[in-house]
Amino acid sequence: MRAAILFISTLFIAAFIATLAAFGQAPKRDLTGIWAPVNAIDGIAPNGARNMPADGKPEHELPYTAAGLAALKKNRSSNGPNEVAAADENDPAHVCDPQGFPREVLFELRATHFIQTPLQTMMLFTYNKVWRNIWTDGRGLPKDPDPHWFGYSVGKWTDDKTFVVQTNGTDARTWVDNAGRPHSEDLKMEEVYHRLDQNTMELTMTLDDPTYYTKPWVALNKMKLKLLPPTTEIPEMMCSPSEIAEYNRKHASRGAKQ
Amino acid sequence: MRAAILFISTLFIAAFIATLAAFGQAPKRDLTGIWAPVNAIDGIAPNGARNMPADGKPEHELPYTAAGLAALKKNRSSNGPNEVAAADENDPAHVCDPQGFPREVLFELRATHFIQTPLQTMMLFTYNKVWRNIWTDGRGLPKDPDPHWFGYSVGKWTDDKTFVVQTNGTDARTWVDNAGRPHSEDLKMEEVYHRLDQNTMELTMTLDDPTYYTKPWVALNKMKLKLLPPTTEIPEMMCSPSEIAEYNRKHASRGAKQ
Amino acid sequence: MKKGFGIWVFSTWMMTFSLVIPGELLAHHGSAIYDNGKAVVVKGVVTEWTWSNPHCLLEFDVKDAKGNSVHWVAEVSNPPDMTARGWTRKMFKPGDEVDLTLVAAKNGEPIGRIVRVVVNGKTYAGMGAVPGEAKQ
Amino acid sequence: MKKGFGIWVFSTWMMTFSLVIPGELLAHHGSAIYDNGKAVVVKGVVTEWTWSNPHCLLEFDVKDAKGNSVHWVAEVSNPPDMTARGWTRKMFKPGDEVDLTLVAAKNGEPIGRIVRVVVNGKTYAGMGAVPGEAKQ
Repeated sequence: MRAAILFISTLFIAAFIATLAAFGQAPKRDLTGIWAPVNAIDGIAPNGARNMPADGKPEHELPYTAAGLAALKKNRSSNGPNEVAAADENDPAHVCDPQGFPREVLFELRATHFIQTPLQTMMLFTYNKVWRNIWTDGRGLPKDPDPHWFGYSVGKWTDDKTFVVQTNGTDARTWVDNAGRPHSEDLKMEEVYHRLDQNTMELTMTLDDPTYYTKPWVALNKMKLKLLPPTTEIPEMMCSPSEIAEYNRKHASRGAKQ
Repeated sequence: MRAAILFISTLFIAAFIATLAAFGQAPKRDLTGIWAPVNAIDGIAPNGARNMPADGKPEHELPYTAAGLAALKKNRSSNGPNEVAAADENDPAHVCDPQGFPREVLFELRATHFIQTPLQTMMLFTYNKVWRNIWTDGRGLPKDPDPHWFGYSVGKWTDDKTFVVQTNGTDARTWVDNAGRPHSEDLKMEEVYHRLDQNTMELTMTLDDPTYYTKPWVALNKMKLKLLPPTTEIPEMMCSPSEIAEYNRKHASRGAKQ
Repeated sequence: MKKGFGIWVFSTWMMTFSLVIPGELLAHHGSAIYDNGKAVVVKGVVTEWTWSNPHCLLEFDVKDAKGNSVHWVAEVSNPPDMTARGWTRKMFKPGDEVDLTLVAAKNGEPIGRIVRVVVNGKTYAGMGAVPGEAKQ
Repeated sequence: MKKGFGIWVFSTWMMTFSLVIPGELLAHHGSAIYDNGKAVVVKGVVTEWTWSNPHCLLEFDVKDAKGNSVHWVAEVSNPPDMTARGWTRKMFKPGDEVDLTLVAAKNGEPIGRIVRVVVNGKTYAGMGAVPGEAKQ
């Protein structure tokens, strides 16, 4: 008898979940699952932040301060309109320094596993197999954080579909994106994850760094992400200095010869 | 009225959990939480796998095959009885190649966050902020895996307290441990996580690599781990080639001068 | 291109627009070193296939009319991206004959980026579009 | 040790056993370069403090009797390990006077590993035990 009740209950629950999914209803306050940009190139973003690529168009010119412009000029990227040959660039990620944050999201954002615990939301990235912790226990940002590659992040649900993350304390050695946009230790960021339905969400990301930029700017504007099957195998894609040395020896260094 | 029932139910559930915790009862089939070796040095293991350190004692001599011994001799470690100066060693982790598996567990095993989803158990490590996926959906190991830094892992509960993980498909470029023990692509591993009570578990890890070792050997033998508070801040500890270059320039290279 | 390699070159200059299509530019590194307007077509014999980050590398020897051998090294993207295009770690082995369409380095070094390859009767798409061909 | 540095050396050789206590050997790199049996005690003025992996580095100048300055670079472990011992990213600033107990390189280079440091009236434990002292 108890087994029968259990069986029937399970059937009902399964039917309920199936119905929700069929109507595309999103679960409330839940981002659990493996997500990837709908357009792969949006996440890979070789030319810099998707909403502000370094494509030379005036509307994509960032609002640099004098200090920001000076910092930009030190970064020699092998992508974008001012790209240099691979052997001449100084991209810290190309020597396998950690990409850090926000670059982990603004470059090489591939399949990303979101997991929620009672106290935090975890993001497990494809690139470098790195994880990121977002506290959701109500705490605020630290006032005078030590800089870290991935900064310090706190998040909260502003409604049942909208998860807002604040980050500070990032390391100024990292690039903002693959085009070599710089940031200072004063950078603060806001990410808004807005779930549209069962299989879709949008990510908007705003950077505010008064030392290097005269005003906040939107790096991602409602970039669409799709939910992948829970059995998705996230491929291994890790930076290896010895592999890069081999690539440079066999290939990149020879392309740069005059 | 409904609110009152909800409130009283919540109280009962809280009291039940508190009672369980007070009696040290472990939750069933659950490793969720942040765990660290009871003795920090067991996890850091500078001299190699805790149960078989490279300390020159005959009982810690590993059962190398001829091929295994040849591979061992190529690895020059800056730890252990045959240690060389930092500038003379060839430890792949010291150029920031991924430590990979099993070294991520046999060296620098610090606070590690275990998270379970319906299909997998995730381990989020301190060192290099790297995550590892263990499928728990009943699948077996791949027959002819491409090698990956972290291999391919599947796990299952053999009883309510015992989680057993099998791994193959690791990359032979990685070292087994900090003493430079080698492994081939034929390496298979078994980890047994046995939960003793709410706050304690033991890890036993056996390596079986018939190409490099004449018989399986136990790298960790019931190494004790303790549960840390869920608000534990896992410190950021990431390998950075540019930081290592600076360290070598200012320090290590000068210590090696004759 | 250096003269005398004897490789079969179909040289079609595209003057009006760049052929680096954003949706195909998945590489970490840019294309500044390449002459992206010119397709280089060669037959080679594989010597090594490196399935590795940051970019996989195919090495092969190309014989010229006099029987001299030139050693080429050509890249595609990283293993996850190439897996998505049907490439595998074991698709080439030393001794395999390959028909390659490349873009090559501006400076004449025998290095390039594979746009298309035929091996063991199968055709694989590499990186970017073939200069001179309409995009499919 | 090179002569003439004028540093205050308390040279106590420990012949019977190694002082590298396993529980304290938290570093990535070993101690092969150090003369672990001899405590080197110096007063210095901080020039730089690098709170970084793989090992934090303290740089400081030490004056000898003639007023010549020797620039030292001394390591401890990584930031997480040192945080656990109460060290911080901002505990030293250029100009701080420090009393240091070190083990130094066998080859006489002015590099070392900090066993104990006193700065601004506070004493901090570094790496390992002080040669010649009983373990506490």
